[in-house]
Amino acid sequence: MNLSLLILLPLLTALLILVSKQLAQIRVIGLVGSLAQLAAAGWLLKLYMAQRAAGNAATHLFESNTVWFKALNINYHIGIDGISLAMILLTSLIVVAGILVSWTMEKLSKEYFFLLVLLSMGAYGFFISLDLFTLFFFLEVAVIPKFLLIGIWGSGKKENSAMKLALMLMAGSALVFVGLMGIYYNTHTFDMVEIGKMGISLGVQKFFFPFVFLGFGIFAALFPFHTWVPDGHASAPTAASMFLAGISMKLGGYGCLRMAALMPDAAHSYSWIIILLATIAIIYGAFATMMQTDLKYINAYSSISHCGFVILGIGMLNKTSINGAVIQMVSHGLMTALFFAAIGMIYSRTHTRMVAQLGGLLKAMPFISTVFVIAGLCSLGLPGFSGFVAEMTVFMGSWQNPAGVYRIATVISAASIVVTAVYILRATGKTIMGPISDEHALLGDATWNEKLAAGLLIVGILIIGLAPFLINQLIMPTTDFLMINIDKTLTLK
Amino acid sequence: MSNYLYILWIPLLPLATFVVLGLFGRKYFAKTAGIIGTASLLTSTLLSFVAAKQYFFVDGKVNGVYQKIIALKYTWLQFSPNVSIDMGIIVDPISVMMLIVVTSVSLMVHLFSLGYMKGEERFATYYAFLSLFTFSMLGLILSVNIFQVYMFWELVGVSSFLLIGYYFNKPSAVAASKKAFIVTRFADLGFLIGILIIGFYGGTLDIGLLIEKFTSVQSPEFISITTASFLGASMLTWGLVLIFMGGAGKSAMFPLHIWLPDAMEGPTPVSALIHAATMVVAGVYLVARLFPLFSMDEAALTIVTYVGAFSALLAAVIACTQTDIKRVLAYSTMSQIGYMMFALGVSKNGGESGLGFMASMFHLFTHAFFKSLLFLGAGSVIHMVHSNEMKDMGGLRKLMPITHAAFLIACLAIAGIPPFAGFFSKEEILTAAFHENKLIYGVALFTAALTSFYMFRLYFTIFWSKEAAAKTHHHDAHNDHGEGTWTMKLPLLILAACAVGVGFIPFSQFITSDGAALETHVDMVFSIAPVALSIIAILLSASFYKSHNSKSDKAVAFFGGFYKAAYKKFYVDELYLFITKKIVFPFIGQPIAWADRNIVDGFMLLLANTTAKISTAIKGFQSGKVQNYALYFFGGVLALSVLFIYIWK
Amino acid sequence: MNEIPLTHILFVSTALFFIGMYGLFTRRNIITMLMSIELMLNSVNINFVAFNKYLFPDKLDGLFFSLFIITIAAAEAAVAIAIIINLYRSHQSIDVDDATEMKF
Amino acid sequence: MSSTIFILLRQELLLSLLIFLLLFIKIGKERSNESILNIINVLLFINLAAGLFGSSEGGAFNGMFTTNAFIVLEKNILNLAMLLISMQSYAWLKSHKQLAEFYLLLFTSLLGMFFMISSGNLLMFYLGLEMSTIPLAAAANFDLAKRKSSEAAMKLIISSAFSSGILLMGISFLYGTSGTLSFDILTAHISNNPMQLFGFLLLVSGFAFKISAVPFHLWTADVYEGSPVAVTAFLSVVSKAAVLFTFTSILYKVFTPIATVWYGVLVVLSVATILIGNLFALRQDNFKRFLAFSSIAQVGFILIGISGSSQTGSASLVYFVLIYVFSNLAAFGVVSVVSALTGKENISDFKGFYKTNPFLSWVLTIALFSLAGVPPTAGFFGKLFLMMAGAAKENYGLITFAALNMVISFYYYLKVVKAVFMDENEQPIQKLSIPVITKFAMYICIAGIIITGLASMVYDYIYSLSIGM
Repeated sequence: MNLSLLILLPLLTALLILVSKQLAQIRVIGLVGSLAQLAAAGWLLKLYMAQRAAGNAATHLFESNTVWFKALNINYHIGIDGISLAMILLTSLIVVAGILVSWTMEKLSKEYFFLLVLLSMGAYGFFISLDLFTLFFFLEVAVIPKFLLIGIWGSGKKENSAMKLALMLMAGSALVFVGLMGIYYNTHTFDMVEIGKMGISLGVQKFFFPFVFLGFGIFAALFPFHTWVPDGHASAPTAASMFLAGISMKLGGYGCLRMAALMPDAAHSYSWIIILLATIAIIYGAFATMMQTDLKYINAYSSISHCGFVILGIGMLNKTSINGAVIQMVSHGLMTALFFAAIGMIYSRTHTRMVAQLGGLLKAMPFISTVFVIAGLCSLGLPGFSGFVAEMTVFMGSWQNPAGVYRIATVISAASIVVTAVYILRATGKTIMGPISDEHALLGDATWNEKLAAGLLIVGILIIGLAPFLINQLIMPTTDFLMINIDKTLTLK
Repeated sequence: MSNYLYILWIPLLPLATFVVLGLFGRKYFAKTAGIIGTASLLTSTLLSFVAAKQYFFVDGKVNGVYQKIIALKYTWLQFSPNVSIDMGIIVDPISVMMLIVVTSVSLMVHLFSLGYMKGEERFATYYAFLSLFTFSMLGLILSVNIFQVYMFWELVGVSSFLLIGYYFNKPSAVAASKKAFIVTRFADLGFLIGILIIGFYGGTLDIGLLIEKFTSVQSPEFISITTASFLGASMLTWGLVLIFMGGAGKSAMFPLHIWLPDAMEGPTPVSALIHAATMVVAGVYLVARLFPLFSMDEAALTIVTYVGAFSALLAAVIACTQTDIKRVLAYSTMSQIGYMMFALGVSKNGGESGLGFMASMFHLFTHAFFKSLLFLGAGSVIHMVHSNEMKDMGGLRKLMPITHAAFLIACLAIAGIPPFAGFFSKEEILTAAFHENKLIYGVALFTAALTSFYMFRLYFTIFWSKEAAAKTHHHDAHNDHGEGTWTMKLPLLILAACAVGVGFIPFSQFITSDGAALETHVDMVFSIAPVALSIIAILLSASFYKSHNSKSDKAVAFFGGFYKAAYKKFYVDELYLFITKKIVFPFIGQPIAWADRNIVDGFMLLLANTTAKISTAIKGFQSGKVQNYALYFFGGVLALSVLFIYIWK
Repeated sequence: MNEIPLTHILFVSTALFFIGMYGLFTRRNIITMLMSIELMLNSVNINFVAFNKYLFPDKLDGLFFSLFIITIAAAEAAVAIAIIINLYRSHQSIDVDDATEMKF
Repeated sequence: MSSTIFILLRQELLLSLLIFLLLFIKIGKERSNESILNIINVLLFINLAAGLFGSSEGGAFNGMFTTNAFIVLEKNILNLAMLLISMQSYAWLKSHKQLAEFYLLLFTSLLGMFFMISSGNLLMFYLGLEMSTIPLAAAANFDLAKRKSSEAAMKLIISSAFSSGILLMGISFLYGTSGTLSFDILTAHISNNPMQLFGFLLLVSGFAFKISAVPFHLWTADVYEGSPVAVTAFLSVVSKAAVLFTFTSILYKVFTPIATVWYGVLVVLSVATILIGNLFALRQDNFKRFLAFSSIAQVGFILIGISGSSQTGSASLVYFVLIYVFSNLAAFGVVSVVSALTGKENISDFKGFYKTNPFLSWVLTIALFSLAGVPPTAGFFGKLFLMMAGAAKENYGLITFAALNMVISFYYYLKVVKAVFMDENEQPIQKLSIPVITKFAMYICIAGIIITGLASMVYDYIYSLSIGM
């Protein structure tokens, strides 16, 4: 299967949306398009598994390499391995859900759906590209739609949030760019596979790793560059928050992982900083969440804490922990998207996100409340949901790190699950349980599209939560390969 | 030996019930949910009895020793080549015993709830949650892998959370459910880290393998874990103590017990199931399951012993002062579990010295029945009086004879009066304690006396002490559902029968630390002391509470401050509140939240603002005067010349 | 008669150049400023001629160059004067400080 | 022989022909502005087309005039820009009395630029330079009635006269030290003796003035603000591009021996230019002034690209200029339409613009994104390739600085987008009816912005023609 399809489908959808006229038409096109993406992703998974089963041990499947800018040795080199495939699946799932929850978007609906689809295109492109320049290209493609989505359709102090988000992310990609330049002029190629083969000299790695890692780290809400997350998520319209937390923060995590695999020596020598920052992010994010009163802020801050696990997993640099990081990315994507969807549903009915003003919603809207609770339980890592699998894998992995001091980091991070329980239960207890106010008692429950969206995400969460061996089966071989790369240099030193 | 595979259905049936009722309950089974739940559970109960029969009497025993049989094992999540979470079913004496306990008690509760919860709006949901709990509890006891234990452990916690918070629009219930979950969650943190430690050194998470590796003193794993130490204690101690912390959380051992009394906010049958018979003994079960490991580490066992003993005493004292009947029962539960704990603590692994282990399991077994009986009895009392407070009750023995009888039997059982079940199990415990540790024995004895005192205090105030009766009578005239439906009476009768009967089971033949049968004999001389004490205590409370008089008030006055402290549960709750509300929130949460807005984010803003400031500061550069432009031009020329002709050439 | 060394001439031209520049920086009247620019250009002319005459007498590049400079200076002046006239129309003055509407 | 000259100089000749034609039109019988404009645009199109056919290599007037495929390409780009400008200023010129003069001035200046680009000799270069500058000063004053216009013209003529004085001084020193004016011979004599260096630096400052690099940029903003939009567009795109082309080729061809020196000069200039340009652009409200400063910042990036002093460098320069033509002219197109029809030129006037004029808003937005260097617009590639060229010198401090400054520039471009899309406004600019031809021009620009970037053959083609040093 030609991977470019993953870019062409959204592109086509976007163009169709541009030419279509009224809302009904637009959203149908959007839905069909996103479903097509989902189907494509699913089909891709099937093919991928078939290939692997057939014993195709190549690191990347469905590879295709076409020269783009010949003069600069820039190639449109695409291909997927288990990790990117997992990300692609995540993206496609969230896109469908996002389209569904914004079904009744009246204001400038054409532009809205257009931008959503564009954003998804950027994500797909990012995940499939094996050429650093292409990677960077798609990374930035995904930035501007966010700005517009938040700025135009957002709520609260949307302009500032949009500006802050755009600028911080741009700063991130600026750093990434410098790093890429460094890599390019020391290897004379942007091709990740080739670079992986030839390796980069230690000095170069040491100098440029901080650039790229920090750059991608900003996308992944690495402490202390996470401040765009709360405002951005809180101001964004529902679908946009879902995309932001569900997809675009994953761009960062994915990038960090790739960079760590690309410059393993540097990753090893800087791992203590990474772990430190991640640990701070985890516990700090958790405590900050505990103090929030706005549902969206609660989820945004908890995202900081959860993405900390991703970084932690990467920083620990062993197979299990990296597995955990990847699972956590997928899991957090689904979970947080679900959470934002639920919050959006509540907000669209009650017109408030303030915990204090809500209560007893379970009486009025049982379905939405159940969704909310499920999202909450998943985020506090309840067995049976994806969160548990991810976090436990990270813990197991990070405990295996030979350096004993890092166990302290692990313990601290593990402690965050208690804090998580506190704020999740606080939010649930105040909004879902307790006495309900009279005007809320009359509100209706979820509509079919919302139910469908939530259902999709929950299914995703449950699949990982109940049958983690499936996703493991997908990711493991890839991590194995990454580890070969990472450990090799360890012995070499 | 996979001919135990059918055991798989025992947990799966409740799970299926949960899924069905959870998804379609509200719509389709609003009325019939109870029947469905009970039916499916009845099946599992029968299955577990079949399993017990097969195991204990057919093929469990191989040359005199009951085997640990792994009926099923499936790798659920692979961490690394030999570290993985496996889902499986272990069949060994304690797990089978627990199967019996859980399913039958749960069945009783299901039955009882049919009447008790009749007409509830979320009837189906209630049964869904009950099934979820039963499933998780069964999964927990069948675990082969320590991480499997942890998972079901969490699930048990959450289902208890859901059931406590069943009356979700009652703030106190919500608060209680939150408290229960968070406290146990905190304990589970310890459990998790313990698992990480043990799993790391053991190189596996499989309980069987762990035991294998850590019980042989020469094995490299054992050496490495005992040599590695942190803050003076060996890693083994750390691991086990942390795991025990998890157990203490679930089993409401001091100081993690504070959630249990509040948990009584849930529907009474739930309390009977979760907070009396099954979930709260999970901690005991955990220690028992890992007992071979614990037995390798003296320090850990000592901690278990003293925590257990202290909790038993403390709870008993507090129980004497409470006025809410369910809270009294809750504290008695705590104290009984304390018994089980220290019984384990004083035990050794295998042989004669393994008596404590067997005693603890025995007590767990008997306690399950009479305690759930007590709760159900209390349930039907509350059902009638519509209040938990003792003062609203009295003289009910005429109105509800069956309940009265059942309750009396239960009280006698828990007080350890022969020939009731409690007597036998408690006897074994006392014997074990007597042989191992006199101090503990003393505590146990005193606690036993206290137990019978407060239990009969309860009994008399509910069923005798006259004049409140009139009020109730009158009150009762209006709603004459007497003792409720037969579905509510039947469980009482069955459990009562158990409370009398189970004591005669030759328990030591079946369940011992090493699986080999253990000869125990009830020593009449030895039993004199405890029995006598209990009887004295009963008479005392009779004189206090049988008929309303001022003796009790005198006693209160006599104890004064101590009574007050006990009544206030020794201010442990307040301490916790102080730590969270006065320390964690204002000194950790607030500052971080503030710092994030004002320092971290403020820094970013500062960057932006300084840029803006600079740009305004230098705007004079563009003065609009063409001559200045020319001047700057020339300045530029000079600067370049100086730089590149004299400095950088 | 001994001829004047190149340096003297260069000195003159340089002096002239900076006099012109000084005039440009200080005078307020735009016409005068224009004149001082002419001075600068002329100093350049002197340079060219001098270099040509002293160093490279065999070719006439410098000479031609100065010729062109003169012509272009004339053209420049023409346009400039036109603009200044228009400026006077709109501002009623040819003081450079009156034409500082656009700034910052 | 003579025929070859006609081929070599075909673009110049065509342009001179145009100029004469304009004179005839002027003295001929009265025609309606529309018809004249249409004729001119058609002619311009022919002029552009003519350049595209058949490249030619060689020199004329014994080396004074040299040309090759690359230079032809550069001239074509200028022609294209000229065509676009004239199409976009349709609305403004339609009602203008002296449109013939307007075109006369611009064409003359363009002709001057052509000669400057293909000059093989300092004298020729000087002539071309002046020929391109002086008419512009007049054109800047084209709104005779407006105070600002004449002020702008005055500032332009005075400061450019001053700069050419400096430039000439530099040339004279070069001549004095080498004894020649022709580039080929000059190269041999270039060394770093102080006098020559001084001459070189004076020359560079002359260039820096024309491309408005800091600190020689101060005239830019005022002139841009004052002059009519069309002239501003011409200044900011065409004249700047022409000078940049010349500057690069002279640096690469002539001053090769002192490459290290001018690398340093370029670094210093670019750092100053990017920083100051950005800082000033932050505060602007007048759209033309804003674009002026933003274009100053752009020049800073261009200088980084040039400093790479490789084939990539010159290729990226031309590539970027091509993109810059599209994006900047798209922006100016919108501004010129708006100012021609409503007289509003302030960013604050554009609040709520999207509600009334979605098409123009999108054009403006895409243009600004391209200027900011956001994918998938071509600006992204342009800017990145410039930086890549600069990074070839492995001077990562510079690259980091530039990359971070991109963030600042991002801020002010997004501020405009924010105004257009997000800000509320009681009386936004009313719905405008855009002349078809202008709309067409905008479509061309948008197409250019999209295609030039994604279709790599454009860059590869330019690269194949370009020469390093």
